[in-house]
Amino acid sequence: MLAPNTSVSIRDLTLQFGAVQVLQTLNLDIRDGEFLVLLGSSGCGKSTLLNCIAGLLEPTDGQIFIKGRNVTWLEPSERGIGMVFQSYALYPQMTVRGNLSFGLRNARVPKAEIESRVARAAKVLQIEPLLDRKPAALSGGQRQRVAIGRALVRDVDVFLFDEPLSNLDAKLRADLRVELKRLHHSLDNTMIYVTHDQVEAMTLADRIAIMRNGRIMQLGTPDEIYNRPQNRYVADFIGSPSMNFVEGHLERGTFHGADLQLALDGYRFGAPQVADRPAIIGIRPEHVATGPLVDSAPIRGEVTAELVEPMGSDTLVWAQLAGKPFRIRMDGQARVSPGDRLPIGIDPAKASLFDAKTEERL
Amino acid sequence: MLAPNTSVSIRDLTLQFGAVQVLQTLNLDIRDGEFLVLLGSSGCGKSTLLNCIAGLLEPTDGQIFIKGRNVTWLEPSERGIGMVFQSYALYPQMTVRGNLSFGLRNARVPKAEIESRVARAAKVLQIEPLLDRKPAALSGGQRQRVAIGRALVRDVDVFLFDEPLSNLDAKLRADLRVELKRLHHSLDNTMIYVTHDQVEAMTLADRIAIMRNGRIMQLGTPDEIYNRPQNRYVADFIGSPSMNFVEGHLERGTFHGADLQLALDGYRFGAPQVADRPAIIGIRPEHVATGPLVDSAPIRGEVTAELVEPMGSDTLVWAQLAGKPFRIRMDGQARVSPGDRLPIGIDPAKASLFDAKTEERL
Amino acid sequence: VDLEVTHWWTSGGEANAVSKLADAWNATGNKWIDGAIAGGGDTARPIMISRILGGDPMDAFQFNHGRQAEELIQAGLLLDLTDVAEANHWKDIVQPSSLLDACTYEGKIYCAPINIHSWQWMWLNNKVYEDLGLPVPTNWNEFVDTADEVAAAGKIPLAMGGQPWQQAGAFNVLATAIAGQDAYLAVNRDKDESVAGGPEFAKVFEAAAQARELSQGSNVQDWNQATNMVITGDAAAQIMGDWAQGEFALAGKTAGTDYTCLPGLGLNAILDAGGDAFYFPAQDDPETTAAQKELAALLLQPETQVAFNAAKGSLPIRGDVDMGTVNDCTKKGLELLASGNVMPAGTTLLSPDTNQQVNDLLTEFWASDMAPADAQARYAEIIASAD
Amino acid sequence: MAEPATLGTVAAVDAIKERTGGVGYLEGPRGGRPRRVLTAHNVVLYGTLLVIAAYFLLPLWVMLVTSFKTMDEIRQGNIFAPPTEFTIFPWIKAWAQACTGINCDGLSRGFWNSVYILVPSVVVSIAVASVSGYTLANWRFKGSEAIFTILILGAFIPYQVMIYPIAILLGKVGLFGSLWGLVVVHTIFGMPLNVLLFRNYFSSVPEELFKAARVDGAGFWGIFFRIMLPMSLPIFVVSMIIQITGIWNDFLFGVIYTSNERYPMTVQLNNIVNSVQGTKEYNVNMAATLLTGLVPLAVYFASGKLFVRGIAAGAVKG
Amino acid sequence: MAVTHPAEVAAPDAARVRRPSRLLRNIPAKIASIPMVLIALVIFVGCTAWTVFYSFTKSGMLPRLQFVGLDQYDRLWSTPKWWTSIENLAIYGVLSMILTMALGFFLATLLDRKVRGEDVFRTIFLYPFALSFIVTGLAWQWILNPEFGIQAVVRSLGWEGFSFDPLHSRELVIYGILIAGIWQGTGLVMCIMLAGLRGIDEDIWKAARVDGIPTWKTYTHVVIPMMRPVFVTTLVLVASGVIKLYDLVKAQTDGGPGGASEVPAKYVMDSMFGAQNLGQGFAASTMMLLSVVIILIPWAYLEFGGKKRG
Ligand SMILES: Nc1ncnc2c1ncn2[C@@H]1O[C@H](COP(=O)(O)OP(=O)(O)OP(=O)(O)O)[C@@H](O)[C@H]1O
Ligand SMILES: Nc1ncnc2c1ncn2[C@@H]1O[C@H](COP(=O)(O)OP(=O)(O)OP(=O)(O)O)[C@@H](O)[C@H]1O
Ligand SMILES: [Mg+2]
Ligand SMILES: [Mg+2]
Repeated sequence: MLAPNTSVSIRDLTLQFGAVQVLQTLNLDIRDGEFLVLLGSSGCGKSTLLNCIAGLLEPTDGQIFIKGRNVTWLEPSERGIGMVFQSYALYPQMTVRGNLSFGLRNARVPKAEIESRVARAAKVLQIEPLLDRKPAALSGGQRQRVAIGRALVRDVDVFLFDEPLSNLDAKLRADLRVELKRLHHSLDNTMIYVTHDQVEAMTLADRIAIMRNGRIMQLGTPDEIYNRPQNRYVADFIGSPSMNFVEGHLERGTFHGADLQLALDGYRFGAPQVADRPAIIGIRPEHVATGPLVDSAPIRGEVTAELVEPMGSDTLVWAQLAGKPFRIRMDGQARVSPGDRLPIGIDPAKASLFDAKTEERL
Repeated sequence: MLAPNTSVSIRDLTLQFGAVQVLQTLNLDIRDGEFLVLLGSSGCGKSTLLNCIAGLLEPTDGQIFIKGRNVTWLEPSERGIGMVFQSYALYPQMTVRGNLSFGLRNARVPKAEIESRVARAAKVLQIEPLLDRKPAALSGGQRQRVAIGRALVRDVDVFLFDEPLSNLDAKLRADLRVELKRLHHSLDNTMIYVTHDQVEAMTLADRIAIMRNGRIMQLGTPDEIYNRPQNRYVADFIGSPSMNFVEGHLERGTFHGADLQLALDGYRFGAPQVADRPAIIGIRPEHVATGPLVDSAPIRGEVTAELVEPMGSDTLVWAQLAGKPFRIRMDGQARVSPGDRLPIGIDPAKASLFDAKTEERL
Repeated sequence: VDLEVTHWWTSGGEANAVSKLADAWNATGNKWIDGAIAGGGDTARPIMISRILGGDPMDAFQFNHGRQAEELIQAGLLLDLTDVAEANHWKDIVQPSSLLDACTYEGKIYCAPINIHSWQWMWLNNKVYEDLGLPVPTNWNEFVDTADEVAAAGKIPLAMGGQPWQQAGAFNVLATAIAGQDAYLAVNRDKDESVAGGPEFAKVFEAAAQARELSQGSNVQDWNQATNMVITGDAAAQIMGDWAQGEFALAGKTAGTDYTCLPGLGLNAILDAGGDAFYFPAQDDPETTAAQKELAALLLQPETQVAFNAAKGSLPIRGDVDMGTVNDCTKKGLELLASGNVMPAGTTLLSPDTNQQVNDLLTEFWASDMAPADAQARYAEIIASAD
Repeated sequence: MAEPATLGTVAAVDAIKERTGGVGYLEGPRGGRPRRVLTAHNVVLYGTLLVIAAYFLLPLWVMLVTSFKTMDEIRQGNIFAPPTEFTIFPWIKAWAQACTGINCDGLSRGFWNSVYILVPSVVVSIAVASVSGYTLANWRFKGSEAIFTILILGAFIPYQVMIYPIAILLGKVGLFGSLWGLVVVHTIFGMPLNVLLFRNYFSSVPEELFKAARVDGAGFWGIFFRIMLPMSLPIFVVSMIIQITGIWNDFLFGVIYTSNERYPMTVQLNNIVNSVQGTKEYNVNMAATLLTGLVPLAVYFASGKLFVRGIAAGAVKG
Repeated sequence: MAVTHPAEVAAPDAARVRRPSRLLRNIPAKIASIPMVLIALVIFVGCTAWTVFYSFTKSGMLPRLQFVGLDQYDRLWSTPKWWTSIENLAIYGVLSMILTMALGFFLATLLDRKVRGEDVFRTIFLYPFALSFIVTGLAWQWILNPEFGIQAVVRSLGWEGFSFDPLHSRELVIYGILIAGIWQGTGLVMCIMLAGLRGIDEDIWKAARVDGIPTWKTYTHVVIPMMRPVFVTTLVLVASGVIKLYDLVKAQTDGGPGGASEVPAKYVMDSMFGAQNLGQGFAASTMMLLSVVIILIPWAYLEFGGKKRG
């Protein structure tokens, strides 16, 4: 039995290419109407998983359910999914209208119905004036919209996106991201979205699944992923610049390590009791308090700025703590020069603590 | 006569491809040891300019000086420049060592000298263990390091970079960015760096030249560019999410427009006297005060949140002001839901004012 | 001295004959470098001409007797053999003299005739007729009358190769035999299109149409394959020049007993004296030039003539040699030659261009069901425009 | 690491696992679709391939079996049947005894002539074509596109048209009849296709590589030899295959632009096949044909894979 | 919009250097292209011009400057053999282009379906390309020979009435040549097509599958239109071979039976070397060239002239 509100369920999915195990008994349930982002570094198996869901790859083992139907052996077109590719994969010699309607014509949907669906999709995506152009005459963003439209007209339950925006430039990417989000709000379809861009993942997702080597490392809302990473990998992977890690050990609720003593009073442990052990504490650059806020931080210290990166809205300061780089993110107006001594403050409530061996969150 | 401390000077550079004017009587002086970033959207002529400096393209008109020498018609290898390309452009059939030494061998540098230079460059770039591998056996980041090394061994006056990091993934890009900055500090060479990534530009540059249609729109430090954009194009181009613009008109030192009345007391005018005229005011999303800070802002108002994008370290709120989208950047911990009414505050000292017609800064 | 000689004599009998020439030349202490090109004149000619034009000519080459070399002579590319001819009294010994005329251009002699070939022969396999209990036909008409019985026995009455020159040749033989020498010359020498379109030639075309019928089923290309059909008894007869005799000889057949030959198809016994000649491209090296002249002289020596012509089945170009133990057919030929029943060959009368057109027409006629009258009309047109 | 994969699953799965005794599967298909070897699809696919392969192999088969038959067997027999009396005499005859005119040494003489012609012709024609392609791709000059267009149009000119003028030209520069004259001719007629291949290939080499080499101070030849050449094995293989087969199979130029003692193997083949002495000796002809085709066939069989790769790199883009 | 200048922009009189002569730049490149330029201009253009020029003369065995205007062309177009030749070329050309392309593409798609033994099949389809037309012609002449070949074999199997003798039928002979031509040329076409198919973005296939397009329809509606450049390349390749068709005919039928399989290139050869009428041969080759140029120039312009980098 599947939970009633799941849209896509994946059970023990395994996939091997020859000797390479690309997906490893993977389980995942995606709720109806959810926007799920698969995030992970290159080669971790995101596209492979998406292709399995779409039916474009046959799994070695395991089952896939969409809307409660077992679709493991069904053809892609029978699964009620639509897919959008990184390279757009538009049919180059057909007009936009042709691209949108090709699948419908093939399914012998009546003419009038096709037209109304195309018109609706074109309206939603604001590509009405482009309907009679060929893809070659479109910009990247327009092409991607058409590719989305192709899934849209088919009235599918689940949208699958494989890095749909990564061929676009930064500005366009930001715009389309917002549009995608709007689209999701208005359509209420389930969307599964593959990316390796954190910003996309954080802004778009209802939940994010972080993948690594064909496994899911953490599944949770962006907030959970960002603020309560389940393990060191996720903590390190998410956030740019990435989290600062300080190695040390736990001793009766206090973390000792590299010039730093942190009483973990404010820290919410994942597990109820934590024995003394080697541990790693992680603190995000933007959670390091500087300037006037240092005074109100529970823990205080001082570091020397080594390199300053002004980024407009923020300033990134590279410092050193116990010989390891330590990053601090400050306000864009902050004026720091290399060599300056900086007082800093840390709030254990905003820090993460990991077991040094298993690298799991404590 | 050239100013004594200029490294590269460009005089009235013009370049046409057939009927297309790609560079338009462009002038630019780059100081010795400066890190200059050429920033602009795709197709604005950045690579073309860089190729002209390198001698890989012949200008239609104009002159180029490097270290006071007129190099306009010299071969690339005679200009004392080194160049690093987006696609790395490593010679695939040579080992890393071969790649590094190719230029030196061409210049018939003695064997011993070649070896010592290669060793030094490899050390600086930490690619010593890779020297005997072929490029195919390197990761993207390693390849790019080798590509930089190729310029390094040749002991050139000026480094030219054409989007060297844009083929790398976000994490690696951030790391290499920092390394590049360190390299610049330690070498003190002039570097000219093409990118269309703002973050790279802001973090790396001593000065940024913003290009558009073969012209330079503004040349200045990152701070100047970010905080005192010379025209609306630059203001819009820099910053992500981009600046909010409100149209209206100036009347005796007060800006009237769309629900907003802004006495410009705190605003530093570019020109001493500004006549009444149609104008546009621009305000960056992160300069919109929210929460407790609203009270201390000179101007206050209220908007309704439409869409909320949590981005981990910040939260982006899309609202509307006078029917136009209005973006506000808030703290990552901020909890806002679509539909919420948000009190906002604006400080004219952080705003930019543009003439509505010329779009130049006032 | 090494001399490179290019020719297209590559069938069994021909190659045998060439080796006689080579032996004779090698016996003089020189060396014969054989440059045979198979595939006939059309393959060999471009090679010869372009090599001469390119300035790297062979030392001697075989051409059909006739107007083919005229332009090379005009361009001064060929060696003047007049002195050799005079020294060896060619004028007196070459018979018929028309052969030497064909080598003569503006009073100078440019080629050495080597043999006389005549097209005017029909070859019949005696055994085929004996098996059917029929007498061997003595002329074309008898042959046609008995053809049905031959065909009924599953044999092809008339063997015919698929190449245009064979079909055109057979036609010309029919023309001389049926329309007579005068009409033939009127057409070929005087280019009289009224004769070509006239009633005599209408009969020729009728006969050709008959021959076409009788040759149905012979799917061979080369002339000697067709000859071989007669030799093996698959076919009863073939109209082919005297070079066919070389194949019979090589197969060990005896004239008179195994096969019968009918000059002029038994109707109008006459020979057309065409033949082959050797030309010598002009060379810079005086030593080579001397050797070329030596070879030219050698070709007309009686011993060479006998050895060569016996092997090739052709007739010698001088009347004063004794062919010795010649067979029945050669004897018939020699007699005709001696009695002056000789006429010039078509190739010496018509330009290659016209020959090609005639060949094209006749091969089409032969392979299609073109009506004789249509063919004749086109034939007359070609003759009218001949130069 | 504690089973991270279960982190995301809904409680329902755990419930199922409990109920089914630890196995989390629901009813219905699972894993990959079962595969059968003998599907209708496969039968049609392989059937078609085999039938077409038969059409392509038929001539080779006929030539092979015929070349091992005696003439008697050929006369009575079925050309497709394998030989009943296996004989290699036709091969011996074709190689060493068949006559052309008065020379009876078969193909053997022509073989070495062909090799002697082949090597310089292939080397020179590819050298010229590759440098030309490289120039057209990377060092454009005014009018280079026009030159290229002319070369491509040149591919359509029937050879016959040029035999005379080239003969005259070669005669004028004194190359006619020499090996080098023939090399020049092969270079000329190999140009269009090979230049097209090389140009397309070099154009697909990233331009940045070329720029990097220029910045590194490499000149025209430096870039060609040290950067481009080492990268262009696939296209060289294609070009070599095309040139080797073309030049080896050439008859017309070999016979026209050389003289007797250098006639290539194809001339000998033509002579053997076209000199009918008595009956056509089909077995010898077939053996001779196969012997002549051996070199290009071997080249193809040996490097077919590289050929396809090279074609992909050089021919596909317009 | 004012371009911002830094304060220290130097005086414009800073030593200007004039553009050096264009001729002197890239000398090695210019030297290296000499052979190509010579071949293009002297051989391809020069020789063609020479040929066209002499087609207006009455040249016989040797080129001769005796002008006869358009006589050679008049004669050409009133010669039945020439008409047969172009008719044959048209039939052969159109059919062989269609069939080699269709069969080549078909084979490529079969091989593209991830078949086992792809290498073996590919080699089988490609090997005829290694053989010369002479060999091809002889082999097929032998196979199509009614006395030994297919006809005889089928008859000996019991179908007495079976008749398949294209080489001795005036109507069918060109198709007999076509069989051999296709046999020889399809392999290369297949190779190019296969390369083209492999070059198509995987995602297009995936998109079509998601859209529920059947495989055959994906080929006809999506893949084939996408392969336009590949088709053009092969078409040019096949067409250039068709125009030059000579050796095959020469070896297989020598124009027979009765001139029914004549082709223009053979007409040229026969005129020049058989009839020793160069003028006529030149006129015929000029006509061949003219037709090629008319078809090709617009295409070459579109493919190569228009865009900058291949
Ligand atoms: N056809 C295949 N054969 C063998 N290995 C494959 C195949 N396709 C993918 N892989 C391997 O499977 C792994 C996962 O590939 P996949 O494309 O799913 O990665 P991804 O997460 O989408 O990466 P990216 O972000 O680069 O797209 C990779 O290591 C890849 O090398
Ligand atoms: N060889 C060429 N012929 C014609 N136009 C060209 C050529 N190269 C570049 N251009 C045009 O010149 C303009 C500037 O190109 P350039 O490559 O310098 O842009 P860019 O700023 O580097 O862009 P990107 O960020 O995409 O690299 C573009 O509009 C381009 O179309
Ligand atoms: Mg992927
Ligand atoms: Mg660029």
